[in-house]
Amino acid sequence: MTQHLPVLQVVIPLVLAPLCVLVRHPRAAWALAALGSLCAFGIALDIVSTVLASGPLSYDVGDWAPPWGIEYRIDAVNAWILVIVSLVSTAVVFFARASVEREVEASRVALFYAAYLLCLSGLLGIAATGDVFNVFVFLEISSLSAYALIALGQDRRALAAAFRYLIMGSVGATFIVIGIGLMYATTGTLNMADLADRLPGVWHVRTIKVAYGFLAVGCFLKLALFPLHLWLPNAYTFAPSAVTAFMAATATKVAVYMLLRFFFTIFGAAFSFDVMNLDMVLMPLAVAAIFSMSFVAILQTNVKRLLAYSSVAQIGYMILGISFASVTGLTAAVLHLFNHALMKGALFMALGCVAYRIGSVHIDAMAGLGKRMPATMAAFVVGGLSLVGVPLTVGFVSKWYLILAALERGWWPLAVIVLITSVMALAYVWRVIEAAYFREFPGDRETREAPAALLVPTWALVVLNVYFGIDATRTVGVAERAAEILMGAAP
Amino acid sequence: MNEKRSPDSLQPPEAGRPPAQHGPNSVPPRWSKRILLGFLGLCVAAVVAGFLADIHGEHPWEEVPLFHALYGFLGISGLILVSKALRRLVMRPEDYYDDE
Amino acid sequence: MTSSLPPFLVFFVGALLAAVTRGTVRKVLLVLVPVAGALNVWGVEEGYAWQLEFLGYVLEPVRADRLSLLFGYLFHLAAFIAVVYSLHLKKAENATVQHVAALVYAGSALGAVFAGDFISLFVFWELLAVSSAFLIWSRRGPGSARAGMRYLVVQVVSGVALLAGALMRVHETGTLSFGFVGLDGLSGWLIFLAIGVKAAFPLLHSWLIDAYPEGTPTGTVFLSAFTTKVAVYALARGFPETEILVYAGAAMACFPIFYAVIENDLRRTLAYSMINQIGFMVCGIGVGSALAINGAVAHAFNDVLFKGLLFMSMGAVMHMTGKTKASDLGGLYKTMPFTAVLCMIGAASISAVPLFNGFVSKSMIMSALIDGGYMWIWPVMLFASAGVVEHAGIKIPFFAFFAQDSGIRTREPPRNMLAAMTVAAIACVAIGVRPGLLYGLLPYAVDYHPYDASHVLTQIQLLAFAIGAIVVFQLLKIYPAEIRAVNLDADWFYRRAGARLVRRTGDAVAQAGVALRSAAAGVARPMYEGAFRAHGPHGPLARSWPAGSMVLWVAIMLAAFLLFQFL
Amino acid sequence: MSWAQSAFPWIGHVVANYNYWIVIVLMMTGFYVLISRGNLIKKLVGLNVFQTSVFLMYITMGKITGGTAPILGSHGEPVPGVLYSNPLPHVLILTAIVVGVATTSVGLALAVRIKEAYGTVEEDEINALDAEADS
Repeated sequence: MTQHLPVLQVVIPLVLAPLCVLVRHPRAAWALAALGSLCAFGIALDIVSTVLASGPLSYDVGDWAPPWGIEYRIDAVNAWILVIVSLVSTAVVFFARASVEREVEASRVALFYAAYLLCLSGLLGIAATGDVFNVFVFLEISSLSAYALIALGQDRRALAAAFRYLIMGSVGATFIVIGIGLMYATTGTLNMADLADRLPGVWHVRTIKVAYGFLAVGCFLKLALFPLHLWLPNAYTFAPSAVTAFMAATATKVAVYMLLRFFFTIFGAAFSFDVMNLDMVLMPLAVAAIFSMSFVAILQTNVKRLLAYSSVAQIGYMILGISFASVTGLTAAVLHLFNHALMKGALFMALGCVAYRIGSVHIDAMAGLGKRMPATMAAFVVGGLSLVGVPLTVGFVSKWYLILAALERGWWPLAVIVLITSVMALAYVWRVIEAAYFREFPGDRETREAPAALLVPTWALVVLNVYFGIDATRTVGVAERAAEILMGAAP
Repeated sequence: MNEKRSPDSLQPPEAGRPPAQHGPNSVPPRWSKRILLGFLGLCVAAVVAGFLADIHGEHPWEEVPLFHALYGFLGISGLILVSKALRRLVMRPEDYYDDE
Repeated sequence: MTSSLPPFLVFFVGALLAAVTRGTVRKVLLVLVPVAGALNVWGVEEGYAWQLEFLGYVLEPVRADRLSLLFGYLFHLAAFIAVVYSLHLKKAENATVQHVAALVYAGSALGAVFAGDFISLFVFWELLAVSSAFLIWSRRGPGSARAGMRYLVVQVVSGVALLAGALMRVHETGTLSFGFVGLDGLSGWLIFLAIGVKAAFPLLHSWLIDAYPEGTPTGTVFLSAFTTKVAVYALARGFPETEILVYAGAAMACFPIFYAVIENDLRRTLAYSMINQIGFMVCGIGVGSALAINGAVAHAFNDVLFKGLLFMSMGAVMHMTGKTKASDLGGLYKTMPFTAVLCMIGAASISAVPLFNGFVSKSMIMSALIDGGYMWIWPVMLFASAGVVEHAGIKIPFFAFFAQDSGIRTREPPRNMLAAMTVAAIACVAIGVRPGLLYGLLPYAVDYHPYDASHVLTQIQLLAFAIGAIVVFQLLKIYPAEIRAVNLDADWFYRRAGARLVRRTGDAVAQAGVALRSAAAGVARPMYEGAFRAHGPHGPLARSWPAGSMVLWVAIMLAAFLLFQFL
Repeated sequence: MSWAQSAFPWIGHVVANYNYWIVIVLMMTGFYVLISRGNLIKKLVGLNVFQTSVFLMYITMGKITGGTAPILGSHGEPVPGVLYSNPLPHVLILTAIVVGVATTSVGLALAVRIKEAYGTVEEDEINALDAEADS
C-alpha cells in the first residue's frame, strides 16, 4: 500500500471529484472534499518524512518503466510543495463549509467541491509527476477547474475575470506545451530525469533555447510574474473567499515550483544562468514587481484586490531569490513559497470572515471592525505583520534569508530594496489596520464576530505563521535541502 | 477634556492683528519690584563673589574678567534678537498644515 | 543572583495583566510593575546574560553591564514616576490602551538597553516605535492621528535602517553582537543613521517636535523618558569617541534654542528643549573620554527626571485647563501653587542651577570638552546652556504660571499627578545635593567634584546675567511676544515639500503614462490599421486592450526573451 | 530560381520545412486574433487556432517520410524493411486536443454566462459596464 502513496496522493481527490457531482448534497460533497484534502495532507506528511529520511521516492505508473512510462518522482522539493498545497487545502476546506454556503448558490455547492477537488488533484499532480507532458495535463486540470471556481464568485465581474484568466492560462499552458514539444523533438524523451541527462549534449541547439524561452514565458504567465500578472488581481478579487484563499496560497506556488523544476532540475542551473542568463531576466522583473505592485497595493481600496497586488509583489521576492542563483537564494525562495502560502492563506481567510459578516471587503466598509470582530481583525493583523516581515513571524524568516542571499552575492542594494519594500508592505497593511481600529464603526449595523467554523481554520494558519516564525529550523532545513537539490549540490 | 484640542486653535488666525500686548504683570507690582530688586542683588553678589574668590578658569577665555556674566548677557541678547529675525523666516499662520 | 528574570519580561507580563484588569486592581498592578521590575533588576549583576539560538546565530536578548544597568535603573525610576502620574486616567481617555501601551513601551526600552545583539535590539527598537505611537493616537484628535502616523513612519524607517546595517555587519564580521560599531563602512553609517533618527539628530529631529506635543498629557511623559534615551544609550555603546558626534551634538544643543524662544506651544518648547539637552549628551559621547561618557549618561539620567518633571507640570496644566499655548495661559500660580513650585524646580534643574541635578552632570560634559581639546565647541555649548535658561528656565514657568493673567481659575491636578511630580522633584534635588548617589552608578569610576567655588560661581554668573538679559528685554518690551503661529522646521520638507513633490511627480508620471501610451498607440496603429479599418469607428485598439493587452505582453515577453538570447 | 537559391540559400531551407512554417503562420494568426478581437467568441476561436498550431507541430514532428503505423507483424515482432514512425507525439497530442476541447467548452460556457450577466460578449462593452459599476 505505502509504495502507492505518491500516486494515491493525486488519485484520491481525482476520484472523489466525480463522486461529489453524483451525491449532489452540499454537506456530503463538502465531506468528500474534506476527506480528499485530509488524505492528501496525511500522505504528503508521510511522503515528506520518508523523503527526508531516505531520499527521493520513485513510482512507475502502471508499472511502465521510465523513461517510456510515466514516473512519479518525489524529492525534497516537490514533497515540500505537496505539503504546502495539501496543508492549505485542508485549512481552506474547513473554512469553505460556512463561507461557501454563504457565497455560492446551494445548487452549485456540490459542483464547487467537485471543481475544488479537481483543482487540488491537478496541483498535487503537477508537483508529484516526473514527466513533463504529465505536468501539462495536470496544469490544465487545475487551471480549468480554477476558472470554474473563480466564475462562481457573486459579482458578475467574476465571470469576466475567469474568462480573461482562461485566455491567459490557456496561452501560458500552450506555451509550456510548445516548449515541451521542442524539447521532445530534440531529445526524444519526456521523463524529467532522462531529459536532465540528455540536455547538456544539445545545449548549443537553437531549438532548445527556443524551448527554454517558451517554457519561461509560460511559467511566468502562470506564476503571475510582472508584467504578465494582469489576470491575477481581478481573478482573486471576485472569486469566492475560499477560492481566493486557496488559489493565492497554492496556484502561483505550484507555478513557481514548475519554474524551478524546468530550469534547475531539467535544464540545470548551469544552463539557466551561464548560457541563458536567466538571472538577468528575472532580477529586473522581480524588482519591478516588488516595487510597482507594492505601490499599486498601497493605492487600492478593495482589500482583496490590495492583497492580490501584494501577492504579485511577494512573488517578486521568490523570483528575486531564484535570480541570485545560489543555494541561499533558492533557500529563501523555497522558504517563501511556504511562508507566503501561510500568510496569504491566513489573510484571505480573515477577509473571508469579514465578507461573511458584512458582505464587503472594501476598506471603508471595514471601518471600526477591530471592535466588532476582534478575533478576525487580530488574525488579519498578525497575518499582515507576517507579510511585512516582523520578527517572530514567518515573513521575517523569509526576508532574512533573502537579504542574506543578496549580501552573499554582494548586491546590497537589493537587500536595501527588500527592506524598503517591507515598509511599503507596512503602508498597505496599515491602511486596513487604520480603518479597522481607528475609525468609527457606522453604528446602525448589527455585526458580530464571525462564526467559529470560519475562525478556527483562519487562526490555525495564523498560529502556524507565528510558530514557524519562532521555530524556523524545520522549514529552513527542508528549504535548504530543496535548494541544494535544485542547485545540483545534493541528490 | 483633553481629547479635544483647545477650541481657539481651530479658529482661523487673526491675520494682520498686532501681536497681543502683555498687560500688567499678574504678580502684584509691589512683589514684582521686590523680586526684581532681589534678583539685581543676586547679580551684584555673584559679580563681587567672583572677584573675591579665586576663579581658576579651564578655558583661555575665562581669563577675561567677568567672562561668564558677559557671555551670559550677550549670548541671551543675541539669542533673542536672532530668534526674532528667525520668526520672519519661519513663522506661518497656525492653520498652515491644516489642509493636509 | 542568576535567577533574575529578563527585565523586559516583567513589564510585558504587567502589560498583559493590565489589559485584562480594571479599576483599583489595575492601579495597584501598574504601580507594582516598576517596583517588581526594579527589585528584579537590582538582582541582575554585571555579566548576567541570556542567550538563545536563532537561524544559526547566537542571540543575546539580555546582557547586563554597567552601562545597561544604569539605564535599567533609570528606566524603572522613570516608569514608576510616569505610571503614578497616569494612574488617574479614565475610560474616556483610552485608559486601557494608554496603560498597556505605556508598559509595553517601558518594557521595550528596557529590552533595548539590555539587548546584546542587533536582532534583539531591532525587535525592541520597533516595539518602542509601535507602542509609543499609541500614546500619541490616544489623544484622538485629527492632528494626533496624523502626527502619530508620521512619527511611526519615521521610527519604522529608523528600525529598517538599523536592520539593514546590522545585516550588512553580520555579513562583514560574522557576529550579531552589539558592541562598538564605529563609522567604517556603510553598515556603520546605516546603524549610525538609525540611531541618529531616534536621537533626533539635526534635520532628523522633526518627528520629535512634531509628535511629542500631540501626545496625551500622560503619554508625553513616557515619550520624553524612553525613545531618545535608548538612542543615547545606543550611541554610547556603539559610537563612543566618534568625532562627528561632537559637532552634531553642538548643533543639536544650539539650533533648537532659537526655535524655543519663538514657540508658542509650551509642550513643543519642551520638545525643542529636549533636543537641546540630547545635544549635550551626544556631544559628550563624541568626546568619548571616561569623564565625557560618564557626563553624557549622567545627563541622560538627570534629563529623564527634570524633563519628565517639566512635561508633567505642563501635562498637569493641560489636564486641568486643556491649554498648552503660552498665549492662552498665565497667572496659574494663584490656583496651582504646588504645580508652579514643582515646575520651577524642574526649570532650575534643567538650567543647571547649583544644588539641582542638571548642574552635576552638565559640568562634567563641559569639563570633558576642555580636557578633550575641543576649545571651540566649549563656548558653543556654554551658549547653549545659557539658552536653556531662556526657554526652559524662565519661559516655561513664567508664561504658564505668571505673566499676564489669563483669567483661568482652576485647581491643583489630581493627587497622583502631584505625587509623581514630587517624586521627580525630590530626585532632582537629591542628586543635585548628593551627586555621589548618581556617580556611584556610572559606567566609569568617577573622580569629579562639581562643587568647587569656581564652578559654582561662574555658573551663577552665567545664569544670573542670562536671566538679566531676559529681564531687560522684557522691560524694554522688545522680548518676542507669544504669537499663535506655526514655525516651519525640517518637518516642512516632508509635510509640505514632500507632499507637493509626490503630487507633482504623480501628475507627471500620469501624464508621461498617457503620452507613452499614445506614443505606443501611434507606433502600433499603422501596423494594425489595415486589419482594423473594416471594424467600425470605435477605437479598436482600446477595445481589445484588456485581455488583448495581456496577450500582447506575453508576445512582447517572448520576443524579448528570445531576442535576448540570440543577440 | 537557381539565381535566387544561390543568392538566398535559406529559401530552399524554408521551402523544405514548409510544415513548420504553416505551424508558425497558424500560431501567429491565432495570437493576432487573441490580441486584436474584442469579441469573446472570436477570442476563443483565436485561442483554438493557436492551440491547433501546436497540435500540428507535434503531429508533424512524429511524421517520417515513408513511415507507417507501428503495428507489429503477426508473430509480434517488427516487420523487416518497414519504417515505423513514433506514435507517441500523436498520443500526446490526442490528450492535448482533449484538453483544448475542454478549454473551449469552459470558455464558451463562461461566454454564455457573461452574455446572461452583461447582455453582451464584446469586451469593451463589458469593461464600460464594469467601469460604470465601479464609479
